Amino acid sequence: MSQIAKEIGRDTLLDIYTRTMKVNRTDEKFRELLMGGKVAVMYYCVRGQELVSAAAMAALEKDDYVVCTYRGQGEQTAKGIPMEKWWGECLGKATGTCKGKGGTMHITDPETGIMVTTGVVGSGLPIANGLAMASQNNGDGRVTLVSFGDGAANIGGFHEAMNMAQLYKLPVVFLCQNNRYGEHTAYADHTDSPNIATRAAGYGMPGVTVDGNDVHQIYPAVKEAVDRARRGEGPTLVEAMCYRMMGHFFGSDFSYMPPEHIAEMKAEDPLPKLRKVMLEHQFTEEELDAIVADIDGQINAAVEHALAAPLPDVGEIYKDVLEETV
Amino acid sequence: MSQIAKEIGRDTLLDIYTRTMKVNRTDEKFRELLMGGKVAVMYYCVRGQELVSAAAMAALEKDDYVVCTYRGQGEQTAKGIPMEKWWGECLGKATGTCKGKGGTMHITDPETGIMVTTGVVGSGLPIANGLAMASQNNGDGRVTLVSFGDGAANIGGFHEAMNMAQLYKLPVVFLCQNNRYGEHTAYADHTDSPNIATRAAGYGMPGVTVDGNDVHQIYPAVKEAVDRARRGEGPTLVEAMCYRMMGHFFGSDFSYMPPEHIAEMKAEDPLPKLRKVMLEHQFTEEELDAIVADIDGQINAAVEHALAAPLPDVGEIYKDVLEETV
Amino acid sequence: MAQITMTQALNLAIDEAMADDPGVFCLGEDVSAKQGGGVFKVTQGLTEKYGEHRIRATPISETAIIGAAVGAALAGQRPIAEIMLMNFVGVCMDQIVNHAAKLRFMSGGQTPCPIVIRTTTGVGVGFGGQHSDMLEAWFAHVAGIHVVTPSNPADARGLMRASIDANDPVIFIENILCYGLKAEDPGPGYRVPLGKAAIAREGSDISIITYGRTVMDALAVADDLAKEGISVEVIDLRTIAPYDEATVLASVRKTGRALTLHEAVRPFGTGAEIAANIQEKCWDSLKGPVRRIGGTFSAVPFASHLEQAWIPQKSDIVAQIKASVGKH
Amino acid sequence: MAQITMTQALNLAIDEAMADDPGVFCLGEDVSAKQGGGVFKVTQGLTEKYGEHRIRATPISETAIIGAAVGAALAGQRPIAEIMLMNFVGVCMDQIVNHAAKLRFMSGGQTPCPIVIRTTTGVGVGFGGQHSDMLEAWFAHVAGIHVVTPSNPADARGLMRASIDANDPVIFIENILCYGLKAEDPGPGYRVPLGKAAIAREGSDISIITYGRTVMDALAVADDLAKEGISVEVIDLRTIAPYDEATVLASVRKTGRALTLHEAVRPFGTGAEIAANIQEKCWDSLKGPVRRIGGTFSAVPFASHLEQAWIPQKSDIVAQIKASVGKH
Ligand SMILES: Cc1ncc(C[n+]2csc(CCOP(=O)(O)OP(=O)(O)O)c2C)c(N)n1
Ligand SMILES: Cc1ncc(C[n+]2csc(CCOP(=O)(O)OP(=O)(O)O)c2C)c(N)n1
Ligand SMILES: [Mg+2]
Ligand SMILES: [Mg+2]
Repeated sequence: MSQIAKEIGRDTLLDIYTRTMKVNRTDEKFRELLMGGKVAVMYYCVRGQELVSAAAMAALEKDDYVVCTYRGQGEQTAKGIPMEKWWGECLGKATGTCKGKGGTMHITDPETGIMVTTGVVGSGLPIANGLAMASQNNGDGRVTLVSFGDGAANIGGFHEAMNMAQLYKLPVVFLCQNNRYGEHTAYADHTDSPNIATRAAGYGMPGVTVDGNDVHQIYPAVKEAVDRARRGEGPTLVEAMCYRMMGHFFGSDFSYMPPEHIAEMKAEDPLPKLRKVMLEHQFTEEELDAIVADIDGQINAAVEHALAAPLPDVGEIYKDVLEETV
Repeated sequence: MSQIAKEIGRDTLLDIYTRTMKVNRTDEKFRELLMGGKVAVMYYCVRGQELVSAAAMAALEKDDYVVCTYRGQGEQTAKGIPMEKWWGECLGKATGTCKGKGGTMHITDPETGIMVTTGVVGSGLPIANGLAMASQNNGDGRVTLVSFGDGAANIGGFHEAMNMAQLYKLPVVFLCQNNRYGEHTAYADHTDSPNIATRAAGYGMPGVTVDGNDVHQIYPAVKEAVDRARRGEGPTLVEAMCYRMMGHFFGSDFSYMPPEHIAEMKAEDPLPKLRKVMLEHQFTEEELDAIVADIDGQINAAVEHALAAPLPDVGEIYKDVLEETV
Repeated sequence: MAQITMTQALNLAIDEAMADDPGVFCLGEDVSAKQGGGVFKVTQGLTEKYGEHRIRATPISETAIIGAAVGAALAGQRPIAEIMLMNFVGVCMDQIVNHAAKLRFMSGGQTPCPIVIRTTTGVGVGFGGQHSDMLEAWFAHVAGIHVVTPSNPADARGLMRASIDANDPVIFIENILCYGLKAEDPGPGYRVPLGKAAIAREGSDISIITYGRTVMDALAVADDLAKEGISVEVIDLRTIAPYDEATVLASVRKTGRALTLHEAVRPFGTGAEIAANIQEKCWDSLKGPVRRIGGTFSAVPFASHLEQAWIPQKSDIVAQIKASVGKH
Repeated sequence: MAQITMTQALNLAIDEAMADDPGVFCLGEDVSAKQGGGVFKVTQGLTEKYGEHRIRATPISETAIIGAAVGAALAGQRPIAEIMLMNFVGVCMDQIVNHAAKLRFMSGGQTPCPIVIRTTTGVGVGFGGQHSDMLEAWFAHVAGIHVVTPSNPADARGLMRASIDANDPVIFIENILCYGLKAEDPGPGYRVPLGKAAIAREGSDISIITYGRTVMDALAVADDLAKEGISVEVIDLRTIAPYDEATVLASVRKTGRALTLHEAVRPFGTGAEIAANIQEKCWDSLKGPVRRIGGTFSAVPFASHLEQAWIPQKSDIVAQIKASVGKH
C-alpha cells in the first residue's frame, strides 16, 4: 500500500465504495434493460470508469457544482441525484429531472449540483469556469468540478478554459477521464501528447496524471485539487487513466478495440481492486455485499417507478423556451 | 557574439537586412501617408517587429507558403509581394493583389506564397495545417509558415492546430510574434503561461523562445524549424519575443502602455541592433544607407503608382462570390 | 435634459444595473480600466466603481467568454459578455446556440440562462470582409434567445436595461456607426421592453419594417417622400426576434403595403421571415407584394466606394417604395 | 440495376472521385479504417484503397478540420471534410463562413476554396437537443457557399459527385434517417448539377417546396390527397442555396398556390426566403398566401413522443394544403 493510502480513512473508503457500486449497478441495470429491449434510448456505458467518478464526487462537498458529459452517469448518480428522478429522465418521463426533455445526454439537477450535462465535446469546461467565477464573485466557497474525456482535450474550448481558469485562479477542478478512446479513435491516433496532464504547464497550472483504477491515487489527487481550489489557489488538471470497457455507446460496434487492449483493461478493472482494498481495511464480504444488495433494491424500485411514471404532456414542446411572462 | 552567430553567412545577413529595411521603410511610409491625411485606411503598424518577419521570410524558400494576420505587412513585403500590387491593395485600387476587395487586413498573393491574411485572431493556424497537408499529400516539398500574435495563442484554433500538426507531422512552422500585447491587453493580463513556447510540449512538439530583436537568435531558430519541417520531421513552435512599438492600429490610443515598458522597448529596438551586427560584419555605413535609399525609391514609386491607379469597378461587388459559370 | 451618445447610453444602463444588482458583471476583451474600458469605451469608468472581478478583461477566447457567462448565469448571476465584433461569433456559436439558448428548455425549466451578449458590427467603417457582417438572422432562427438592436441612444439605454433584466439570453447588437449618435437622455431607470417595436414615424401609404442603423435611412427617405405626397410609416423593430408581430401586422393592415429593410444580406435574411409572415397574415389587406431590401450578397468589400455601393442605397429604398405605391 | 442505400451511394461517389482525382481526400473524426470507416460508415473501405493520407482520421477538433480543408483547397486539393453532426458547426462557423465562403471574394478571385463539408443530422433518432438541428438557413444566408441535401440514394450519388467537382465550398447535409433508404443505383459518373431542383411529383393545385427527409412526407401526403382529388406538385430543391428559383417560380405560376416545408424550425427558416420570394415574383399568379411548415420553435426534446410531436406532422401538411386550396 502506498504512502497516500494511509490518508484515506475508513469512512471515506466506505463512502467511495458505496458510490462506486451505485454507479456500477446503475450501469449494469441500464444495460440489462437495453439488452432486454425494455428500453430503447441512447446510453453511454461507464463500465470501467466507476471509481473515477465515485472518488471525484466523494472529494466534493454537497453544494459543489459539477459539469459532466453524455457519459456522466457516474458523476450524476455518485453526486446523489435521487434515483427516481434520474431514471425518470433517462426514460423520458414527466418525473425526470428535466421532465423528459433533456434525456440521457442532458441531465440537470441543480439541487445536487449537477448543473450541466453537455453532449458537445469539450463544451463543459468553459461553462465550469463560469460557475466557478460566480463562486469567486460572490464568495460562496463552492468548488466546480468538470469531467471530460481524453478526446475532449483536443478541442479549442479545453484550451481556452484552462488558460482562463488559471489566469483568474478560479476554484475549478478539471477532471480528464482518459479512457484511451474518443468514440472509435484510440489515444495515439488523436494526439502525440505524452499525456493530457502535461498540457497544464503551458498555462502555468498544476497537472497530474494518476491511475484512475487505484483509489489510493485517484481520491487523494482529486481531493487535493478540490482543497486547493477551495483555498483560492486556483485550478488543477487531474488526468485519471482508466478504460472504457464497452463500446462508445450501448450497442455500438467496438471491433476496432484490439484484443491486447481488452486484456489489459480486464487486468486493471477497478472493481475487484477496490474490493480488495476494502477487505484489507477490515470490511467484510458480507458488509460489502449488503451494500450492493441495498443499492440494487433502490435501483429496482427507481426503475419500476420510472417505468410506471407518466409521459410528459405533449404541450411541453412549447414550454421552457423563453420565460413565460403572463 | 554567440555561437550561432557564426553560422549566419554574410549573404544571408545582407538578405535579412534588406528585407528588414523594406518592412521598416514600408511601415514608415504608411504612417507618413496616414499622418498626412493622404490615405485613410486601417493599418496595423509593425514598428519593432520588422526583424522577426524579415528573418522568418529569409529562412523560407520562394515557393513556401505563408499565412499571416492583419499585422502581416512584414511577412508580405519581406516575402516579396511586388510593391505596386501591395500598395494598390492597401489603397483599395483595381491594381491591388485582390483588386481592392480584400484590403489591408486581407492581402493574398499566391504567386509569392502569401496564401491567406486573416483578420480573425488565431484562424490562420488551422489553415496553415491544410496548406502543409496538401504538401505532405502531394510531396511538393513546400513548408508552410504561419505567423500570429501572443494573444492568438489563447484561442481554441491555436490548440487544435498545434495538436493536429504534430499528430500528422505536418511541414509547418508556427511563428508566434510575442509583442507583449493583444490589442490593449498586456501579456500578463491574458495568460499565466510562463511563455507561449512552453505549450508545445503538451502536444509533443518542440518549442523554443528566442529574442526576436537579435538576428542571431531569430534567424537560426526559424531556419532550423523550416529545415526540420522540410525533412519531414514535423512542426515546431517558434516564439519570437519582440515589441509592438505603436498602438494596436494606426491612430489608436496606447495610453495603456506603461512608460517603463516603452523605455524597455526602445532599448531593445531591433534596427540599431541589426545595423551594429552589419557593421561588425564589415558592411559599411554607405552600403547600408544605399540599400535603404534604393528601397525608399521603390516604395515611393509604388505609392505613386497606387495613388494614381484606377478604382475597382463597382460591379466587383457581384464578382468572385461563386465561380461564374457562364 | 442632457444629451448623450449611444456609447454613453449603454454605459449608463450597465452602470445602473451593476449598482442595483451585485450579480451583474461584465467580461470581454479589453473591457477593464487597464485597457481603457473597451475598444469602443462602452465599459469605461466601471472598473473604478465595481472592481476587476466585475469588469473582467479576458484573453482572446470567445468560447471561454461565452462559456463563463453561461456558467455564471446558471449560478444565478447576470453576466454581460462582449464579443468585440459580430463576425467572431463564428468561434463561439456552440456556446450561444447549443448551450445558452437551450439550457432552459433541456433542463425542463430548471436553469434559465440570463446573459447579455453585447457585440458590435456595421458596414461603412472600412473593416472589410471579416469584420462587418450583420448576422442577426442566425440567432433569430434559434429558439430560446432574444435578438435586440437599438437605433438611437434612448432606446440603447432602455433596451440594454431591459436586456439585463431579462431572464433569458439576449444578443445585443450595436452598430459601430451609431455609437456617436446623440440624443436626449431618457434618464435613470429607463427601460424599453423587449419584443416591442416603435413606430418611428407614422404614415399611411406603406410600412417600412427595419431596425438599427437603417432606421435613419428609412426616416430620411420618408422625409423626402413626404414632399412628394407619399406617406411612409417607419417601424423600428428594436427587438428583431421574437419580434413584435402585432405592431407590424397592424401597420401593414393600415397601409396595405410593406417593405423590409436591413443592412444584412438580403437572401435568407430577417426580412424574409417578416415578409413571409406579412403576406400570410395580411393577405387580404395587401395591395401588392411585400418588398425587401438588404445588403449585397457578397462579403463586404474593402475599397471605400465598393463598401458604400454594397450597403442598401437610399435611392433603392425610394425606387422600391415608388414601385410599390405605383408612383414612378 | 443494383439497389443501393444512401450510405452506399455517398461512398460510391466519394470512391469514384478519389479514383479520378488524386487531389480528393477525406478528413474527419473516425473516418479511417482503423475506426471502421466513420460512425455512419460512409467512408468504409476507402482507407484500404487510398491510404491513411487520403482518409485522415482526425482528433475532435472541428476548427482544425475545416481549417485544414480550407488550406488544402487553397493549395489546389479537393478535401471532403466531415463534421460528425450538424450542431457541431457551432464550434467552427468561423472557418466555414469567414474563411471558406469568403476567400474567393476577398482575394479578388485568386483563391477559390473547393471543399465539401459533409455533415449529418435529423430529428427522430432520440439524440436530443444538441444533436438534431437543421441549420441550413445559417449557411443559406452566407454568400459564397452552396447548401445541398439529397432526399434519396440516386441524388445522393449525383449531388455528392457534383459537390466534389464544384469550385466552391459546399455544405452537404445528410439526414440520418435517410441513410438506410434504398433505390436504384444511377451508376458510375452520375452527377446531379448543383442549383437544379427536381420535380419529385407533378401536380396542378399546389406546389410544395421542400428538401431532404420531408420530401418523403410531401410525397406521401400527395398520394393521399390525390385520392381526394387534390393534385399536389412536390419540388425537391436538392440545392437549398442558391436554389433553383426558375423551377420554383414556374411551378407556383402553374399551380397558383405554394407551401414550404422543412424539418428546421419555421421562424427565420429557409421557407421564409422562398415564401417571400414567391409572393414577390408570382404575386399575380397567387390565389392565396404562401404557407409554411417547419419544426417546432424549441430545442429538439428527448422523450420519443415529444420528439415525434416536434417534427412537422403529415396531418398539418394536409390541413395547410386543404386550407390553401379551399377544400376542408
Ligand atoms: C464538438 C463535438 N465533436 C464531435 C462530437 C461527437 N462525439 C461524441 S462523443 C465523442 C468522443 C469523445 O471522446 P472523449 O472526450 O474521450 O470522451 P469519452 O466518450 O471517451 O468519454 C465524439 C467525437 C461531439 N459530441 N462534439
Ligand atoms: C477571434 C477574434 N477575437 C477578437 C478579435 C479582435 N482583435 C483583433 S487583433 C486583436 C489582438 C490580437 O493580439 P495578438 O494575437 O497578440 O496579435 P498582435 O495584434 O499583437 O499582432 C484582437 C483582440 C479578432 N480579430 N478575432
Ligand atoms: Mg475517451
Ligand atoms: Mg500581440
